[in-house]
Amino acid sequence: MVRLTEKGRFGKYGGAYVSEILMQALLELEESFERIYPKNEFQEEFHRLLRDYGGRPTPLYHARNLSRLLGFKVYLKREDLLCGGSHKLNNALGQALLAKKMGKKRLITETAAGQHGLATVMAGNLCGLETEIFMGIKDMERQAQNVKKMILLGAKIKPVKTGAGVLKDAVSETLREWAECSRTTYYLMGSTVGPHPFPTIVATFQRVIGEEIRQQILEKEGRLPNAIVACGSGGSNALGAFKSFLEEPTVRLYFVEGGGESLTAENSAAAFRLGRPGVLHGSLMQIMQDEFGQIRPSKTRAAGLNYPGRGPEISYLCEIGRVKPCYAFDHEVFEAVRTMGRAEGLIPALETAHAIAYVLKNRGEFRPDDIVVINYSGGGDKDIETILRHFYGS
Amino acid sequence: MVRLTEKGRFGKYGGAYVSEILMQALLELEESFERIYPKNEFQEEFHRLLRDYGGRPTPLYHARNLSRLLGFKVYLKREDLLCGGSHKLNNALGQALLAKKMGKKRLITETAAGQHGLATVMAGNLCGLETEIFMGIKDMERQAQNVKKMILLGAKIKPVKTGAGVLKDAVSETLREWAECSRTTYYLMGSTVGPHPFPTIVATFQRVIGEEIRQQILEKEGRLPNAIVACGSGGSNALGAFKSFLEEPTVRLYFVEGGGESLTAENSAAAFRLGRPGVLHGSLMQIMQDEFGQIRPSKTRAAGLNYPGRGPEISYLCEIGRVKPCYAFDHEVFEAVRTMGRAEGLIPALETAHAIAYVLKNRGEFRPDDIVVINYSGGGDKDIETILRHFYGS
Amino acid sequence: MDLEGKFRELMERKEGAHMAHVYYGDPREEFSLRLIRILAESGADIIELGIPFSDPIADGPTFQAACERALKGGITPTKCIDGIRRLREEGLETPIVVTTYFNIPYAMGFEKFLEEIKNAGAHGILVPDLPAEEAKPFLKLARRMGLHLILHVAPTTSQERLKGILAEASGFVYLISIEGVTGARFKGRKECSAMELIKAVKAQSPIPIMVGFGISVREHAEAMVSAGADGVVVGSAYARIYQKSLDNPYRKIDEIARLAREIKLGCIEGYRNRC
Amino acid sequence: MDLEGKFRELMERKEGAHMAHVYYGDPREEFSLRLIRILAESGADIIELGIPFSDPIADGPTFQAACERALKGGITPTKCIDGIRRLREEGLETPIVVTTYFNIPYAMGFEKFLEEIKNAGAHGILVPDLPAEEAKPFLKLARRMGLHLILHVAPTTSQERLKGILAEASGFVYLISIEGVTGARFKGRKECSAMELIKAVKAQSPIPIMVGFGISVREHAEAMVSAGADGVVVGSAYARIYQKSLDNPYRKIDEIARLAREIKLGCIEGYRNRC
Ligand SMILES: Cc1ncc(COP(=O)(O)O)c(C=O)c1O
Ligand SMILES: Cc1ncc(COP(=O)(O)O)c(C=O)c1O
Repeated sequence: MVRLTEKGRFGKYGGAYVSEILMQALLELEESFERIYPKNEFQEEFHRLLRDYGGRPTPLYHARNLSRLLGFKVYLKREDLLCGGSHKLNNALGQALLAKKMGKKRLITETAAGQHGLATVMAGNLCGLETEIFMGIKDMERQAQNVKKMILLGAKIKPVKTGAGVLKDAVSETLREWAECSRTTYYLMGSTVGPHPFPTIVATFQRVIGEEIRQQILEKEGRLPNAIVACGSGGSNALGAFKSFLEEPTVRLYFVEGGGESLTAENSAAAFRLGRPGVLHGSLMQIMQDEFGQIRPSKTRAAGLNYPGRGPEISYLCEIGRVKPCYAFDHEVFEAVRTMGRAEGLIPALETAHAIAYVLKNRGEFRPDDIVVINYSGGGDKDIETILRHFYGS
Repeated sequence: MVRLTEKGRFGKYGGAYVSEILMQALLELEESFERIYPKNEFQEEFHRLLRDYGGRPTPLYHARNLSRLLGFKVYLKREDLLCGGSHKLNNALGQALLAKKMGKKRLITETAAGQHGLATVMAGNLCGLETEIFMGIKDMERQAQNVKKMILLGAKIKPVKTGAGVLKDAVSETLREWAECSRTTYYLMGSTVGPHPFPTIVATFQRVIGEEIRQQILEKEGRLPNAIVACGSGGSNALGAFKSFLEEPTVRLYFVEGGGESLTAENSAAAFRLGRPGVLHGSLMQIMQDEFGQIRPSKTRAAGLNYPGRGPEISYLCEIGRVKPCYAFDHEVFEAVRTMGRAEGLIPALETAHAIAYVLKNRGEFRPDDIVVINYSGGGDKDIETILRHFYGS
Repeated sequence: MDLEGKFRELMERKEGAHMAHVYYGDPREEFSLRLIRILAESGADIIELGIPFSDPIADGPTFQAACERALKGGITPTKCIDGIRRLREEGLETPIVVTTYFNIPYAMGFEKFLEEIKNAGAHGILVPDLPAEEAKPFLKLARRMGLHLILHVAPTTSQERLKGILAEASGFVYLISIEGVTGARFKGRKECSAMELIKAVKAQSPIPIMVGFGISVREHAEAMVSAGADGVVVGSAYARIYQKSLDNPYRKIDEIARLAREIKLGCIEGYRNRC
Repeated sequence: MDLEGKFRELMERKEGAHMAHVYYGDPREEFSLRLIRILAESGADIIELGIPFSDPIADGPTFQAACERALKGGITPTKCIDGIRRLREEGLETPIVVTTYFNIPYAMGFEKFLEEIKNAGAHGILVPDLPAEEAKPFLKLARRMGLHLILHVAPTTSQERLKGILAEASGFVYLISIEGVTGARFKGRKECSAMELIKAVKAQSPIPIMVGFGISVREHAEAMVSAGADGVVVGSAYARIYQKSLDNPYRKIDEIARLAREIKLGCIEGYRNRC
């Protein structure tokens, strides 16, 4: 009976703090994942879809104009070119296939930027599974385009009005829903958060990012990069990029969270700066909370970073100093969008722009002969209205 | 002096019917293209960008759910996964690089769906060239999102109010502008239309699509496909897909144009059905026109197909029977969008959906053991508002 | 009186137990204090005193709203614990079980938290997001301090885990009657699975069984207790009454008292009808 | 009188030629007929009669609008050709050059089109989107039919092509003065390139040179003719006058006549000032 607990720990972080109702579903999931994932049949189908449907491998692009601007060599790992426009599909495809093999009939999940919800519907349709997406009403407004796309693809959207109407509340609501239907329904967790085994499953499906980076940079440069920079909240794109380099002491790893407007309690999503360990949504992790343990709402213009918790594995890696937690402020992020657009013709997602903003601001941390890989987690299509309103008014 | 004319002909089609002012620019362009394109330096840079920036090769995806629905094997050539969301970047990158090597300082072009304009700004920024985009005001409304993206990337947008405010008028206006500045400015033609050498240049840069299809289908199936289906107006994505198969008599080639609401003069863009040979925008080609030779405005919900002319090469290939000209009606196209979304989780561009709609409607033309490749020229992000308004009202 | 004493007393009286669940501080502390006293007077044998949490993932809309109101009103875990102390000072003898999500005791330090509630006068603690596996490190601690750390079982709990949970259970076992969240209503089929689960637990352990989630009327209570449960938990049903009159929830006290008496009657009748 | 005769006559009179360009049918046929007669009376030596086209890519906003209006009014190439016939029937002797974009004659069949305009009384044809290379198949045809197919040269024309064009040119050569479209206004630097081009053409060929694009006032005409041009083309400048009064363009006839006389004066003075 302790098996699960031991496996799902990263240092003190992790675990499975959920209602008794869900324990069986989690154990079933753990068992199924361990049994199904290594199978040839699964691997083949998964990799066929990643390649032919998703567009993997995604390129590792030497951004020459940006490099010139910065004074060192910058590569972008182009997850924006993955089908759906972000890294989210890696995970959604993997889990949807898993759900299908487990005999589930329906996927539920929550989404903030809409990217994960979209990826889930896409994967669900591919696998012939119904999909229902929980989304905070505030996020629905901010990501209206993605909401519409999900509807068109046949997903049911459940607006979540509780709390602040953002991701945190949507996760809670999905967990509640799952408690009602876990026998037939698969909760397709969108990031490396939630109770064990989700953080492990999601990281496993995202690991492909870093595996490709490693191979590609060796091909292009004959050596490992000096740094990898990724944005994140739950940490899935960052862990995906980092995992192949954890044992490489020469590769510095930077995790950039949403600084929001300023580093004050109500205006930020910088959980590593403003939070401390705690339990939310089934997992012990770094969380923004008040002195009594009440969860604090996060705030950032990037819907996908607007979560008060950092997943257990990234919490652990930051605690032990393997990963450096950093942040970028909203206004720096918008400027980074513009800089990237002018330099490279690319409009990054607001989440992704955090990683870019950090590098732009802290270029002094890197040396002229450094090779820096920015995990370009997604494209800015979903944020285009927000971005333009920022620059040109409404 | 006849060199140009001979080279720029496809049967009777093609040529360079432009103001004397532009002849020198066209000759310079032809000479530069022939000199620069084959160079190793150019090829390397071009292919590096196509691969690392663009995301080539794009996958050839076996759409199993769609295949099941249709009763034969369907592959999608995933140009929607190319950076920018459509095949347009292949051409824009190639020509922008060419412009840079020619010493030009500025790119101008016209755009309808916005995809080509976007691709041009992206390529322009990459190459350090200014960009100015001419766009019909009606198209600007329909493709508001792409307009904003181009502005954000730093392009100047010139709204074209003349005529019907659509692509045809924007092309005219760009030609006029070019007459003023052809010494310093490169006209980056967006499709296989316009005076020689544009149709040849654009087709050359798009040829990569078919080269990849050929290699990929041989890898996957060990044989050539029975049919390739592509949508088009100017014909660039279609020619790109077709060129590697022109000499393969067993490969049927289908070109699907915009049927519009119905096949009546004012409600369609089906130039092969409703037009006849004529000269517009510098080239002799299939054109919608009245009995006196006045150009008829085309009409279709797909901005990218809303052009009354078919490029000279596709005009020729249809005339000699190598390519079968087909069409799909607007309402069939919207249904095809939905079908594709439900079956494969993909929302195609309205242009692309024409090819899908044709196959859905005419499935009887294909046999159970046929392999059909649909050139999936672009994603539906740019059309999402139009699509949703169609299905759910505003 | 402690939990063991209470269950012994009720057994002697041939009654099922009625545990009333209240989120403390909703909408104001004074009301909660009054509510708890009234419930205790009107047939609640145990008080489940909920410390509001910002993200109550096991609660339905009614209790979510209750938590939100209470937190907006400025409630804190410390004030809740003070509330227990006040209830005791004012003479309340009914056993109290504190319910809260894990992050609240975790934030204070679990041991300190247990100390505090114990000192204030609570008899047990119930953490909806602390399944047996995660509870393990705390079970001994609670026992040593003389507090019951209540474990849950649910219709989804496997035979194997049921055995493990019952081996560790203390005070009573909280039997989640349905798959869902608090405040749900029974639907025909789901009731069955609760009945079966009661039988399974009874067959393996002498520990008292309290059935919660979705119990809102006398008939539910009767059905559960007659099926072998030692009692039922009613919570959202009470909140649903006073939340209709939030500006003056006191107006609903009588109605709540009536429901409490009804539930208690169900618990008594259920016991009588046991076969 | 044909074109050769006209240029001979003007040379004898030591005058530059004034070709007035009108899009026929804008805003109505009757007005165009009147306009042409007035222009001819007021100093236009040649009439460039434009057949409106839906997509006039070499024309600026003024002539674009003119084409659009004329087409909306129902003008067709056939009606334009009938217009030439009517002008001749009514006694107009001024040489007429038909201007139209290539698709118009192509749609009718180029040979048939030439026949028609020839029979109606035109002396030449000018196709802005038919450069020398594409004109090749039609040059002989036109010559055989006794019509001049007018070729263009521009500031961008290379030495090599200039030679080729002049070798084929017939009637006169249309010298595009600036890089741009019709209706543009001169800017300092660009004028220079026209002057140089005039010199280059003059050095290679005795063919008359008509300078067009952007000529709108007497000084332009004077400058061009004094630089060696045999005349100038004015078009948009006339349309710009009557388009301010489209409901009754006749009100502008006097103003147009005045400008035409001014231009003609410029052509005369320019000739005198030749060095
Ligand atoms: C483009 C993009 N990047 C990053 C994130 C953050 O998620 P994670 O921390 O799981 O990578 C999101 C979440 O929606 C996203 O859409
Ligand atoms: C997605 C897409 N497909 C097809 C087309 C049609 O262009 P072409 O005929 O040049 O392929 C366009 C034009 O904008 C487009 O955006």
